Amino acid sequence: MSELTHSVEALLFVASEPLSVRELAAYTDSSPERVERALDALADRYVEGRSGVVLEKAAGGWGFRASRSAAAVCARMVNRPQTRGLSQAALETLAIVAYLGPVSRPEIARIRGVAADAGVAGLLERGLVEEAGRADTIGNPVLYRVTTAFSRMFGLEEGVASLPGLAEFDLSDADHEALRARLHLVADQRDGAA
Amino acid sequence: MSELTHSVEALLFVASEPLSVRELAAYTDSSPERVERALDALADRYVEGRSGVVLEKAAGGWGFRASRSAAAVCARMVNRPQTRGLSQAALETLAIVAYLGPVSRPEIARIRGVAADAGVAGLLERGLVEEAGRADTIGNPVLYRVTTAFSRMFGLEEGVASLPGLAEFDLSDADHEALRARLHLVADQRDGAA
Amino acid sequence: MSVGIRRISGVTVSDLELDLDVFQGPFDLLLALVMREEIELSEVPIAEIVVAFVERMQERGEIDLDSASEFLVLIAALLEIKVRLLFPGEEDDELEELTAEQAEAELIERLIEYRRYAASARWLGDRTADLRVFRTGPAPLAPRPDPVVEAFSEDPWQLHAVIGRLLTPPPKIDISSVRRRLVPVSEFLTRFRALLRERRGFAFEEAVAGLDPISQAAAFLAILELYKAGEADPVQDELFGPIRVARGSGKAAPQPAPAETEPSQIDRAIA
Repeated sequence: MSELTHSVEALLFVASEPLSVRELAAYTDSSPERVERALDALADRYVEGRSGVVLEKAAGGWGFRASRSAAAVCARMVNRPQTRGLSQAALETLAIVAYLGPVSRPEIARIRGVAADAGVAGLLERGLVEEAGRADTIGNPVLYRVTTAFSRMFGLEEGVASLPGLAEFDLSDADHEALRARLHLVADQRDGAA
Repeated sequence: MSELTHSVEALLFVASEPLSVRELAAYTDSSPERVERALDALADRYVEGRSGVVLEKAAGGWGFRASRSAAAVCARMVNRPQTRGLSQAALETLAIVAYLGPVSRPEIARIRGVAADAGVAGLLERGLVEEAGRADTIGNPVLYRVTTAFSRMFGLEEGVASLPGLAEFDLSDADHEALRARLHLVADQRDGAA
Repeated sequence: MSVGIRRISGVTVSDLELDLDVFQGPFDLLLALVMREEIELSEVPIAEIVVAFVERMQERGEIDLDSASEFLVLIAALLEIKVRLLFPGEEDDELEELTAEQAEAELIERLIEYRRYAASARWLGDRTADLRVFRTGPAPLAPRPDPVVEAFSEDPWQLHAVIGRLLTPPPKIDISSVRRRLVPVSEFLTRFRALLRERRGFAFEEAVAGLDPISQAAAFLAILELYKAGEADPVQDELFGPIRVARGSGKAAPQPAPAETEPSQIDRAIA
């Protein structure tokens, strides 16, 4: 197989989306015609019955998928029960969004004392938080709140109103500003101590 | 090729992280020995020079990656070539997290003599380190460890266990002695001159 | 395995020539003398050493990252040791007093530890030449998982525990030591103004007798503030002699660097 064929093969393996002939031609610095020929060669190799991975033309372009014979096994892996619970980072982010939301990523990062946050993306993917407009502060960061799926997961019948109260911290359940102020204050103190 | 080989091929393609022999055996309902044989067959097919995609042992499991000849083209597409342009400072921080992780920013700062905030944030963004809970020490700093992507990126077959022992980086006895003597010597010389 | 340990001698750090009040010579020699207690570390102005190092790097017009990193490790260790010398007997075990031998051993240990990781970083750096590209997300045409969330699978008190910890300030030990260092200059401004209203002048040493060194420093800054504003006129006849503070003429003193010493800024600096 030609080097171009190898490059197209690798691109399609590494990409998270199907790639069009035009995109493949751009990445490999070659003509659409040559890319088409490379795709033909690959389609010959990656075909049902001969390989567990099959080259297919889909909506947005070309991509590999699991063969029909292997589909059931792959579905088993993808749908495996999520045994891993929430990580410490995810739980903290979730608690802040639940008690303080709607809240922005920069504010979550500031309260947690972590420079960059990976937590929100994971929680969005799991459907536990969702976007809730934008803040009026500099840069207009996106705000997040918890979802009904979150309430189901934690068994909160009235949503965030059913969260355990914060009375022992002298905070009333409704007073978000007092909670916000306290979280920021403690975050600053931790920053100084660590 | 056997149906098991096709299933293993498809699983490794669909998964977003390397899969261990044990995991592959569980998903395919077969013995580790048979999975090993299937992997051997695949490794023979997906090998440098013969394919644009290479099957490689990484981070304690098996995964596909772009072949060396196709890597540069693929790096163009991947929006963050994670190891490109890592500064010496970033590499030092990475080394400390790899060997000592889970480790906190204050601990990294103690070893390097400078604040670790920016360095760690950059590595988080590149997906080379991730959070790993909080320490029980004052201020409860967040702990960090290296990711699976780190092990794949640096070609570590068994993850951090494949790193060379720290002792290999120690100064030789002679260098050690020279360092110790360096402080004394200069003072002695001055005493001699005085 | 050869990992390319850097040469020990001839690094820029050891060549750094210093010209301080307490010491003239190479940085290495200063370290050695400090370790042998021939020079009081408490009298070594670490900021000036840093400035000297930065100036030298600028002169060379290039930044040698290796020696800059090593310098940072040494200076950080030196600072920490100096802090321990200045604040002996803190309740914290880690801050116990150091003997000269211990300080030296620790400094060397720090350098060795740092070099170990610097060398492993170079090992990692060499491996980045081999570009490994793979997919980290889901495959494009793969079956997608059903976004099922198990109902009642998590305990809401977990959230309470986590937010509770984020609401709990760090332990008191630190607050006490911070408070000791929080010496507002403004307090001394008020006190000295009151003194100067009652009397024509006072002796600085008497006014600050019994105070800890940091409070004395804050008091001295307050005197400088009053002098700048023309409210006080401090006189010192000889070096290290007593300072007599007289009531000022009311005319502001000439200011070489304006607005650099707002009282609030000084408060922050002292804190």
